[in-house]
Amino acid sequence: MAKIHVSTTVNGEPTEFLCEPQQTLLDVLRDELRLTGSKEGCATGDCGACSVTLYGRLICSCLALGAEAEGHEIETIEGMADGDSFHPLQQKFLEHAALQCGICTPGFLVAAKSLLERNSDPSETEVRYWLAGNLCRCTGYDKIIRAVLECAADMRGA
Amino acid sequence: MTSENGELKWVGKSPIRPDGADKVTGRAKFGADLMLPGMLVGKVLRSPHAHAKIKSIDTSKAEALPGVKAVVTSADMAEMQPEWVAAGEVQINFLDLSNNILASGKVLYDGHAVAAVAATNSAIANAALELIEVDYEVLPHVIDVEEAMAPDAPILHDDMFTQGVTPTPDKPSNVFKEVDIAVGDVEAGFAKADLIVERSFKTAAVHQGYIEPHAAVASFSEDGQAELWCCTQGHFTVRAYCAKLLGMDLSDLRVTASEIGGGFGGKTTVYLEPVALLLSRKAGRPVRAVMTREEVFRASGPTSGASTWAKIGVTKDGKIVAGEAILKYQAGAFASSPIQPGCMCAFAPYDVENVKVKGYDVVSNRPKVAAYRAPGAPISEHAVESVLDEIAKKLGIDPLELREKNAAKEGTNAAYGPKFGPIGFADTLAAAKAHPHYSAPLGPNQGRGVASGFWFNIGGESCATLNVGEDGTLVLATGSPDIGGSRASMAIMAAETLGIDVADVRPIVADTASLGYTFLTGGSRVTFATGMAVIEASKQVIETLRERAAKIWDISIDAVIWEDGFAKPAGANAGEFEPMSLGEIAAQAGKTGGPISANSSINAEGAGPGFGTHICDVEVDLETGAVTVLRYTAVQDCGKAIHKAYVEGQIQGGAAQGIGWALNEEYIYNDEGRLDNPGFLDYRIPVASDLPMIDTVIVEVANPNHPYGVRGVGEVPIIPPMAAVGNAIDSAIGVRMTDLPMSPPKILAALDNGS
Amino acid sequence: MARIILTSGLGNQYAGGQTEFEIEAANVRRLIAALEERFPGIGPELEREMAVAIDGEIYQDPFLETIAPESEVYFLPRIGGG
Amino acid sequence: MNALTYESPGSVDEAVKLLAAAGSDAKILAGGTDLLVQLRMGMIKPALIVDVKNISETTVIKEESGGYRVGSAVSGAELGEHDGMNNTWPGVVEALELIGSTQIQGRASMGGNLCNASPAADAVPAMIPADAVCTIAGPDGRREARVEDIVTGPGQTSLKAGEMVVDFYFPPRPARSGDAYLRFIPRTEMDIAVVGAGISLTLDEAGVCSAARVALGAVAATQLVVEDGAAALIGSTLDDAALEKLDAAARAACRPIDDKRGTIEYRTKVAGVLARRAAKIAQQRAEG
Repeated sequence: MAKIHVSTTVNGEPTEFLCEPQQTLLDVLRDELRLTGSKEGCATGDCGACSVTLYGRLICSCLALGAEAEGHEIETIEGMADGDSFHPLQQKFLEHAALQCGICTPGFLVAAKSLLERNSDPSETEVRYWLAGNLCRCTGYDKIIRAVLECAADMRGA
Repeated sequence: MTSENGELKWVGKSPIRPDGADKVTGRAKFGADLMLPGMLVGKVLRSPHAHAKIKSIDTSKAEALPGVKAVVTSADMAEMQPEWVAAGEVQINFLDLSNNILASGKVLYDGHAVAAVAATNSAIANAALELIEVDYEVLPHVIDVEEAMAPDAPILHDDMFTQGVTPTPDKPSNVFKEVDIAVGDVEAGFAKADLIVERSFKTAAVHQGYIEPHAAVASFSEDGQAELWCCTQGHFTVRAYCAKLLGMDLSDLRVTASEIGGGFGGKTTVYLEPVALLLSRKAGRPVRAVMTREEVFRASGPTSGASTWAKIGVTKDGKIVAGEAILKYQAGAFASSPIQPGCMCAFAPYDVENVKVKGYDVVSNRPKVAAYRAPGAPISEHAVESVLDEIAKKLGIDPLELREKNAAKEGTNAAYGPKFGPIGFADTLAAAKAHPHYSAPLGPNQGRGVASGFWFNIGGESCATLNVGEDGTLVLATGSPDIGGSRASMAIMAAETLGIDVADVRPIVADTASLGYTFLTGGSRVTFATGMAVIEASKQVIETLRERAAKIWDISIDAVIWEDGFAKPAGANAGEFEPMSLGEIAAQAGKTGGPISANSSINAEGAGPGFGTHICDVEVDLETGAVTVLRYTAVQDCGKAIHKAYVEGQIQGGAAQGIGWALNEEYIYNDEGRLDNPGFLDYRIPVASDLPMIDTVIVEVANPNHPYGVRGVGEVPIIPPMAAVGNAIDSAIGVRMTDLPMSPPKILAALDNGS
Repeated sequence: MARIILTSGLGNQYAGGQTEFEIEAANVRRLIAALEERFPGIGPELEREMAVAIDGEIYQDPFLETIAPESEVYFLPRIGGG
Repeated sequence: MNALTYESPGSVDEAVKLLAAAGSDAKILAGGTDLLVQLRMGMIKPALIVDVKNISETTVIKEESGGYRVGSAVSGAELGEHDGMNNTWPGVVEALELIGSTQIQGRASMGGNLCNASPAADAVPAMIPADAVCTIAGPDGRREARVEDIVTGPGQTSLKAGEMVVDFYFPPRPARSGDAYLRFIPRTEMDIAVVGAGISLTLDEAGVCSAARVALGAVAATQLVVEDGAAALIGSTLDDAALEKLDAAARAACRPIDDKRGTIEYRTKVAGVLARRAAKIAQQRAEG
């Protein structure tokens, strides 16, 4: 099994790695790059815990091959805070207690960020549908949805 | 404990959780996130059959594969005797536990672990699994609980003779035990009834559905000591079970609870942990084992599916005169389901003189059940709350008023026997009735349902250590894994008791070598029981701080009071010295007797029972049977909310799980007895777009046994939703759904049949 | 004499169907010993599986809890949770 | 252990060469949302994966003769952002956008949805009423085929070894036309269709239906074209009687199975319901 050499950009940093052809992007992030903030909840694209953006699109990193990252940009939860300050969504999630166990939180944050970049004024329904691929078993979603809506409002006002 | 004017400074507020930053940045280390040098990948071979004899297992080819470092089967485990230990309501028999970890002699369900390998990478581990040759003799299987009880059913265990019947039968059966609860005389009670309603129900087996699959990393050293990291609700429980299964001393096994990605009861037992240890011992290297989602569904505990029947008699003014129920719970492949609490909870919210409940604990070819939020209670209370709804309709009484007429109060003999202390059930009913939701108008094909729920809540053994740093900040160690923000609650209670800033308390979860035994995180016990240990340790620290201040001031300790985070001279010495802060005293600790710390070890008794009442609005699509939950309100007596936002979150999460149980979640088995939906695609937990906001109303009737009045919170909210949703559907379309989940095909069929 | 109430299952199995007794015992340990004397075999089962409620207060690990002469003592299955 | 190779060719010709050389051991990777699950589950063990997302033909949308040519690997998210396709064939766009979550939308493609050949594919029963035609490239050159002729059974297509779908052509929409796709799932998101219904229709100036195409998904081994359903609509103003005939025709066409996602009875009944509802939406769109 010859490994594939991949040159990519992860959270703004030029990054190279070797991966096996069948290795998913999630496996590469976690096992090769040691970025364990992206979680494996299902490995079938049904839970969203491994959400990242690849070429600017929100995807499940369990459903992409590591090799596909060649020449593209990847953004993960580890790149969300700006130096020592939280992204407004991270701050809002903390203030709103929008997490309990926290396993789904990185995926929700990455997905919510992707939403607000496209739609600065989403309705509750739009937020719920955009995040429908991110499963949370602890919160009943209430506080997560509120945190995203309030963050959007704050960011619009800012 | 409170400030001078008696107001609470931190309790009831919602400060940002101390572990929050790591959780929103991806830094938090969950079960599968730990990596050790030289670590191997552990994987488990599982049975493709629902029921089969293992004639032989040949692991030689797998062992010969380059990169494979260890292969284990049940032969590698310590020999177990049938020994029962109490483990909450789902008892554990070590022989069964051992056989569930790695099958011995027979496989009893699709997904039952048979062997495991450790290899240098996952591709080699997978290849090794394929090289293990297991010769099975497939046996007839049984999945459904009623079919498992039939006289001609395939028998899972030749040595299972139904307990709880006299004389003990001489023929083996799949009924592990029968349970009876009886108060008063139900026949006499029914004779006094003006109206009797009875109905049968079926509820599906449902999984806890935590998003983090089970994971364990084990590292054995040559001298027989081992370390284990895993996502668990109770690392002391893990230590106890693993040490027993591997024949180790407790002191040789150090278990660290990683961050845990949800549990809901499902991470109160062991699956991979002993396997990872066995593999590491054999391979001489660290081993990490992580379940796939498919393995989680096939082989970790769901809760029981059940067949239930409830019969209630009332007078025409709505007083319940008798209640009877028959409950048949799936235990999974090994004995012991939550049938006991199911029986005890069925009529518990109500003041009923005559109650009779019969329960059956039944094995079948399904994974062994594990605890799930208020184990057993949602199933039995669903039956009772649904029948009560029918009674309210038939009598023309408002369903909340019917409940108010019969609600248990302080001094009521609970349907399971003893008297209730102060409880807040009636308060939840009154709050629900007064809520604007209850009187909001409904549109066409919409309906509203209400239901209530009861859970005991528990206390138990907990330890806490509080270490005061020389700068006046504190580290608070407990042994309770934090699933839903409990570290925040612990810090709040310590800060409140000490009168200091909550940010000055850094709560951590200590490993099993660093703190005394602490029972697991479950049963809504942590804020109550571990909280009491924290308060106790805080009080001890206050005593020490007073003593040190007295030394510094050279006055008697009796002349020093602790108030709002300061030592103050009192009595004859009042005003003589400037008050000293905790930090000022801590800075001089070395001179006044050494470091300041306290350790509290308690067995907390006196948990306060919890009650909740939910209101649910639905709309039914008459042409497709689809149900939309339009509005949801959950009212609950929490005693005292320590961290308000996380209390609300517990209630919202429990309600959402109950709605999933009501509408779409189920284990689907095919004709071969294989699980047909072992993934989040077809095991349908609610997604964000399925739910409305879940409004919460926190009622606070203090539990007199806790310094701040805490009851448990987490269990109760999963109990009412199934009946609340069913009652709302009935209100919308005039059809009583008796078979859970109330999925669109069933609703459409029921509409078509007009039943 | 305290009033002692067993579950009907235990009553059927060990006490010929009887579930209520008047027994004098200073604490739970002595009460279980007294029951074991009357109904051999019941003691270990009570210790292993049962919590008690003394005057409405549930004790999951009962042992030395005191029982007053007029107390009402229920034996109940132990409860855990999720 | 199989030796898997990953290739990411820059042209259709290169891709076809790779596919032809590997024969049945090769799999095409577009969005990967089905392929990677199958790979992970061990359902397939290919020797070669050909990623077609570095080929411009398969990844762009362009206007052509008043219609649109959509690359087979264009993701749902990209299609959903394309004004031209949204205005012309909203039913097709909404069908592709119904597949999975936002995350799946970032990857899932019409080419993948078609070639995976699931009876429950969402995009296919919307493409069929739109009269979509796909370009197929293979060792023997290029050919065109109607979308409805591709799927031959669950997991099976009429594509020959070494062939790949390059793009789809959606013709210009006739005046006073509209299309719509509806599916039923137990939740609001994240499920596989239990039933899907796609309809495209044209109205005359009086509002009478002059042309219609009706397709159903998840109710047979392949997507169904319901001629009787179309006939029920043509000549009507989609009055209750016509819709009832459409409902009956849809039900009559169904040959579903019982499985974990739905029963025969349920699928049949809901097929009629969705056909009716989709027809009404298409009518509204046609009326502008």
